[in-house]
Amino acid sequence: MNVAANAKTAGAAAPAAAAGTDAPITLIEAITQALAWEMRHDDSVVVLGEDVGVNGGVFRATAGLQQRFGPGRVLDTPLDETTIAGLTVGMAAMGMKPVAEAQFDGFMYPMVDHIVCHAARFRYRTRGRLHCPMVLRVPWGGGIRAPEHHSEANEAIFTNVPGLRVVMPSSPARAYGLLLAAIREPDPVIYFEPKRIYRQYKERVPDDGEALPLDVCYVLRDGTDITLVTWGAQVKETLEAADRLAEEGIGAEVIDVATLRPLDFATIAESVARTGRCVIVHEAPKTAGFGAEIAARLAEECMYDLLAPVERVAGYDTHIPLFRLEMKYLPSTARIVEAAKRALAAG
Amino acid sequence: MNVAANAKTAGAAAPAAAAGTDAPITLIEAITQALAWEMRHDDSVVVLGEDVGVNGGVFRATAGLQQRFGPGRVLDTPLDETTIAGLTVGMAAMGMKPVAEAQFDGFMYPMVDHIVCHAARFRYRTRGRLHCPMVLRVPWGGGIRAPEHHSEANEAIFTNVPGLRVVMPSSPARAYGLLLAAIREPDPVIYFEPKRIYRQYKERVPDDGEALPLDVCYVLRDGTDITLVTWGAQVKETLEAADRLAEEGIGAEVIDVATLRPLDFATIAESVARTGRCVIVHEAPKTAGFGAEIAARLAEECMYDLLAPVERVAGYDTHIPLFRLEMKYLPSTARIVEAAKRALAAG
Amino acid sequence: MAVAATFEIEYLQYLGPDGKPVGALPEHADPARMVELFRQMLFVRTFDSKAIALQRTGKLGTYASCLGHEATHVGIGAAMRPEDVFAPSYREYGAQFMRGVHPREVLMYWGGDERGNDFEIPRHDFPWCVPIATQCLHAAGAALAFKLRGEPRVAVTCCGDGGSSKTDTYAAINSAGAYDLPFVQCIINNGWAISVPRKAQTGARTLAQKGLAGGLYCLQVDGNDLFAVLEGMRRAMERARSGQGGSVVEFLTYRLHDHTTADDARRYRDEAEVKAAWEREPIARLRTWLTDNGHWDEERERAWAEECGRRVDAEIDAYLGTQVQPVEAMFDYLYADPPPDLLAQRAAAIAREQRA
Amino acid sequence: MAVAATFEIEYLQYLGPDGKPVGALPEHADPARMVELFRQMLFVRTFDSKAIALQRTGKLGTYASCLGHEATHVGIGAAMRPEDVFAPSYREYGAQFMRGVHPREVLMYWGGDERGNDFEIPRHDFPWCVPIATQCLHAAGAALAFKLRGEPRVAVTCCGDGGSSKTDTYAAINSAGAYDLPFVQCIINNGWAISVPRKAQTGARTLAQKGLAGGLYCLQVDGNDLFAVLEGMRRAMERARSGQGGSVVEFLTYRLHDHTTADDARRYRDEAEVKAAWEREPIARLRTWLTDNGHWDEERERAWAEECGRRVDAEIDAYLGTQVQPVEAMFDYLYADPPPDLLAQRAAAIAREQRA
Ligand SMILES: Cc1ncc(C[n+]2csc(CCOP(=O)(O)OP(=O)(O)O)c2C)c(N)n1
Ligand SMILES: Cc1ncc(C[n+]2csc(CCOP(=O)(O)OP(=O)(O)O)c2C)c(N)n1
Ligand SMILES: [Mg+2]
Ligand SMILES: [Mg+2]
Repeated sequence: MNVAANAKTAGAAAPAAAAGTDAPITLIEAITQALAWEMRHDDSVVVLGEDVGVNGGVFRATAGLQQRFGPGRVLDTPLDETTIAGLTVGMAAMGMKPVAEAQFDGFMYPMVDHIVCHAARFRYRTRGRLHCPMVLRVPWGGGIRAPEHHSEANEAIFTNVPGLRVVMPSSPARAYGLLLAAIREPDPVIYFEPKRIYRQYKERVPDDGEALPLDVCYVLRDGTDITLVTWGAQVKETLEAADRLAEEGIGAEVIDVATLRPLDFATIAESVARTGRCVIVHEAPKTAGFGAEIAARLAEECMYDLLAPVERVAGYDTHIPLFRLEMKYLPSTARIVEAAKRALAAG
Repeated sequence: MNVAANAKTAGAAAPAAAAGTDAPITLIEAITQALAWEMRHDDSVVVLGEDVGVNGGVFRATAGLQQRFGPGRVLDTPLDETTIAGLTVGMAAMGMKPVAEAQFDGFMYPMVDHIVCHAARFRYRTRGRLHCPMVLRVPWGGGIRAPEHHSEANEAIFTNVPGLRVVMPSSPARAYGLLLAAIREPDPVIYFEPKRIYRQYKERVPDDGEALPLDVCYVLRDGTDITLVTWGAQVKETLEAADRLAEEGIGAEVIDVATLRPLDFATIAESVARTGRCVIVHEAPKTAGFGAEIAARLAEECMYDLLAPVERVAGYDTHIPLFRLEMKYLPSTARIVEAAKRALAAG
Repeated sequence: MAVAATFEIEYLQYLGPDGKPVGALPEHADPARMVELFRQMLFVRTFDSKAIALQRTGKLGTYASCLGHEATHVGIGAAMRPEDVFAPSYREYGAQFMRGVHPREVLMYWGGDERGNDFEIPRHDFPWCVPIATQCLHAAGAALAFKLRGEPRVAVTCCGDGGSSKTDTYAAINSAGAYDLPFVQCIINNGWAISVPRKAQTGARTLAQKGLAGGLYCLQVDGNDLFAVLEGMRRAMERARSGQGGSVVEFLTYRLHDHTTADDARRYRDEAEVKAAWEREPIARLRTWLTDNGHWDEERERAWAEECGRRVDAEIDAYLGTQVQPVEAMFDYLYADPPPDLLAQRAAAIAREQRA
Repeated sequence: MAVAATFEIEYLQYLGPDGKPVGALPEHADPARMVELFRQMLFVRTFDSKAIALQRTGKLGTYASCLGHEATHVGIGAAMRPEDVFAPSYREYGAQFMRGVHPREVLMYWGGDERGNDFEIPRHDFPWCVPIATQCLHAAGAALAFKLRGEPRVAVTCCGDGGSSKTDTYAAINSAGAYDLPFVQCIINNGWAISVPRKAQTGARTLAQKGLAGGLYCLQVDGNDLFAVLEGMRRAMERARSGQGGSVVEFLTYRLHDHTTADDARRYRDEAEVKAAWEREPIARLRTWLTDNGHWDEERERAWAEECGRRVDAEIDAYLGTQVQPVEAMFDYLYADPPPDLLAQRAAAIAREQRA
């Protein structure tokens, strides 16, 4: 395959920033913008995955990057996720900063072995001699009327794994800042992209190379009556639920977890200390989803603050169905409102 | 490879039960006994894995089975876990009941894809036309002074996956009864074997083919002051902690979860309703371990019963170290007692 | 120089792109059968174009076309017996129709309804498989089951040129060799894996030679030549059925359509290449041979095309007429014996529906 | 019959099991170098037997012996340059010693201490790798990094006969071919994967031919013949360094010991086979040739054996003298920037230690 003999040359030969227009962009455009920024500023950043090259990725996240940075910086891989994961680990251990793409959430399972056994352990295993500064980008979640295995919320596979960071942005600005942070992070990061909101709305995201911290939750809306905690695409329904509650005079604080591992529990705890009530919303199946960890921390550390039982509004404990039924699987705004009202009525 | 052309013949030619001695046996002997029973009574049961044949498995779980049932019932596989998982799914879909072995917990990650994408979905995907009656046996957990990747508590990888059952026995009798149930179960079962207690003690396990229910928690000890919930090898330390607490006049109820998915939360809730206090003990890293799910359920459904914050005593959020340090990683009896006392002092 | 091993991989082609024989036809070539299979190929193409049209009008989800693969797909299906098992990827409708799968089932699957996988016939075939090449290992597992039970059945599976890079394909090939299984791995090399061309997948000169890694019988055939497809499959199936073990057959064909209806191949593929591929496509080729030899004519083609249209339309109507599954369908097929918590969620979901 | 592709895999052997040349020796064979490498082989064997003894007396954990693999391991190490990268499995100490790894580091690793992986030299080599064959893909990734950065370095990796079945090995081979990487896959065929014999792993006649699946250069060599090992590695390394792409080299050797000290090979392996294998083992073979040609004698052997004993004992002492890491070591190397919750656990663990 035609990969450039010298990535440095290819990088240097690339045209300067096409950015600076300052027009509002979508979440996925923010991802492209972050990749391009970091590739311009760090020669060791390399993008790899299936169809990420001339095709620009099936979602267009890498659109134009191979044209701009050359085939030595943006590599199509053979069709094998084990291959992608293993090559990525090897490249990272040799000092590159690979940003790999899993084409869809449902295709990342063959990557688990290399991520859990190696990416997450190189630093630990070698006492810091080698480490693994890689990012795995994963278009994540349901609701886009896609075929089977294109709609999975499988973040819980990684949240119990030491050595990883697990991130999920839910706005264009956070997508940009968190992806920059993920690439710069010296340890491996799984970067889930809520594909349902890839193009939900646009906002202005200055292409200034400013990263966001990788370990904080974002309070998207202040409120004193109840805390709604969520991440990923469900931020949409959760904010809608907050709107509906506001119509009834109920002030819901909305927290976007954004980084699941390590969890910034302090921000959640501080909110619940004020509101006394908490609804956790996520798309993944309820049982042993990451919402359980947040509820568990509340049970351990905030019991005396809680005025009502914690509520989880989540995917059902079954597979997300094919698209004729999928919207009945995903937590709806109505379900969130219901749960919030239950919590408000209790205690 | 020399596999018998006709498994039925091979099975029929095997000698009758070698059992009936009624001598006390260890947990791992109970596993062998269950495999042998079911192979004698069901021709469609086939054992496969690395070194399970003439060698009888690296832990001797399948000792003597190939000699007894022939190479058409007990198959060594090529050295590839993807292969084992994929073959197992295919065999199960064709009506066999394969019992596959992952040689160690740390080697099961390449199996995740076939288990999550296929074993757990054949029934769902085909509306019941095909299903996947398989068992994956996994020697699990730390504390045996083994090399790297031989000591992992990775059950949380599967507890969020719909369509699976996840089981972990902690006594010879439960190992026998739950393995029989797992093999008879028409849906896929991940059967984790706490290897640290494979040979911890012996008990009489009648070889009567009696399965145990796959969806109940076991109350190992009654108590009214506090509920200790655990599973797997940590049952050992948890019972020891209960002993120590008893010495101080504290009655600790000890629950062995045994089946993690589906969880029999009713048994736990009923106990906590009486004791008002709960310590969850597990070997896996704390954050987003399966203990979180139990704590979450308590926060949702038992908040008004709780007199003290829930406690989790778990592995640290780092990898289990190599064996010079591993016992400092695993939750000790002392840590459980400490947590229990904190819970008793609170509220 | 000492030699550890030598290998030779044969290439089969009987009919050139122009529809003229390049040499003697295979012994088994029977004109009546070729007509029957040609009709089947035409049926598949009719189905395919109507399915694409359905998607374009919003009545189907993403759909993977089989345009250009008709000889390969129909030939694979034709080589199998009902009791054999087929583990397809997601485009081999031609093979599936030969096995009894209803076109409406294909449409239901791509229409977002799991019931498409509940084939009325054949009950034991594997469903469509989206995670690339994982089905290959299931087929190997099925072949192992057949061998252990002493059943004279063969497991046939397909993957693409892209899928030949997938580690599962290697695992299937290797275990088929290790256990000497009645297993046929079809590698349908249509030149592209979405935007990635065949040559970027591997340094191997042929994809057939993937089979050498497992010691299987390897063969490369012109997948646009139905004679070659049938002969290649005949050899592989006979070997499997007679206990001579597994095979890898590479079919050289071309994906004339976009990867799926969600794809736009113009982004990455030269129109000239597609144009050239149309010169090699399987239907015109076989039509020429059949016509040249007096087995087919325009009149028969016109009549059959109409019949195909009618049959496909009836299937489309059946598809469009299905009701969406009730909400409880997502709970009902998860476990044989659903746990109480799941039943509680099911009840809540039903209640929610009734309220809505 | 049209032929799609043909392949031939060469077999290299220069010294027969009896230590007599079977033909002309390779051009590059240099007696002084052979003596040096022979001494290295003896050192490795001394180390190995003392490590086993340590384990038997409870001073080491499970240990994987390299008995019988000395020519293969030392030859692989000898073929590499310091700036190349080595991705071993878990037994190739001979290769690692050539690269600078200290015997005490081997002992620390098997003694349950992560610091064994913190090689003083070479800093960039991959650590031991327990999940079989996963290291092969890391080596391919390293080779890809070298190629992208234009560095004239080669990535060399080893797996066993068992490991050649692992899908990761195929993935490494295939990507090395797809990207034309400076990559050498050594397959060390020692006849057994724990209890599973080579023939049960695959139907492939040679393991070298696994490389055909990725279009790599394939070679089979007598792994107990240091001449053959060196010549095979020379070819593979030169190809890699000169941009001709990757290779698969199969080394035919034999595992003379149990799989590890936790294994008992008598359960599954015929003693007669082991006895026959001792007739082919690499050290006696090379000793005969060196002695026959006046490059070695009993006196030198005795002196060097003593020296080996002294050196290994010193390493053992260094190993036995290390303190266990403090409890915080399990937290300190997880993240470059550890999160607060982890630091809290660390503090609690330290406090617990101090109380105990
Ligand atoms: C494991 C996995 N990874 C990625 C995908 C996304 N994907 C669907 S089809 C395809 C290309 C397949 O190409 P090929 O195997 O040549 O088959 P073709 O579609 O050409 O018939 C890809 C990458 C997938 N379905 N499964
Ligand atoms: C993924 C994985 N599965 C299983 C094992 C357990 N295991 C350790 S060594 C071994 C056999 C390896 O045989 P081979 O590849 O021939 O290498 P050898 O030990 O003979 O050098 C097995 C099965 C492992 N380490 N990793
Ligand atoms: Mg293709
Ligand atoms: Mg071996």
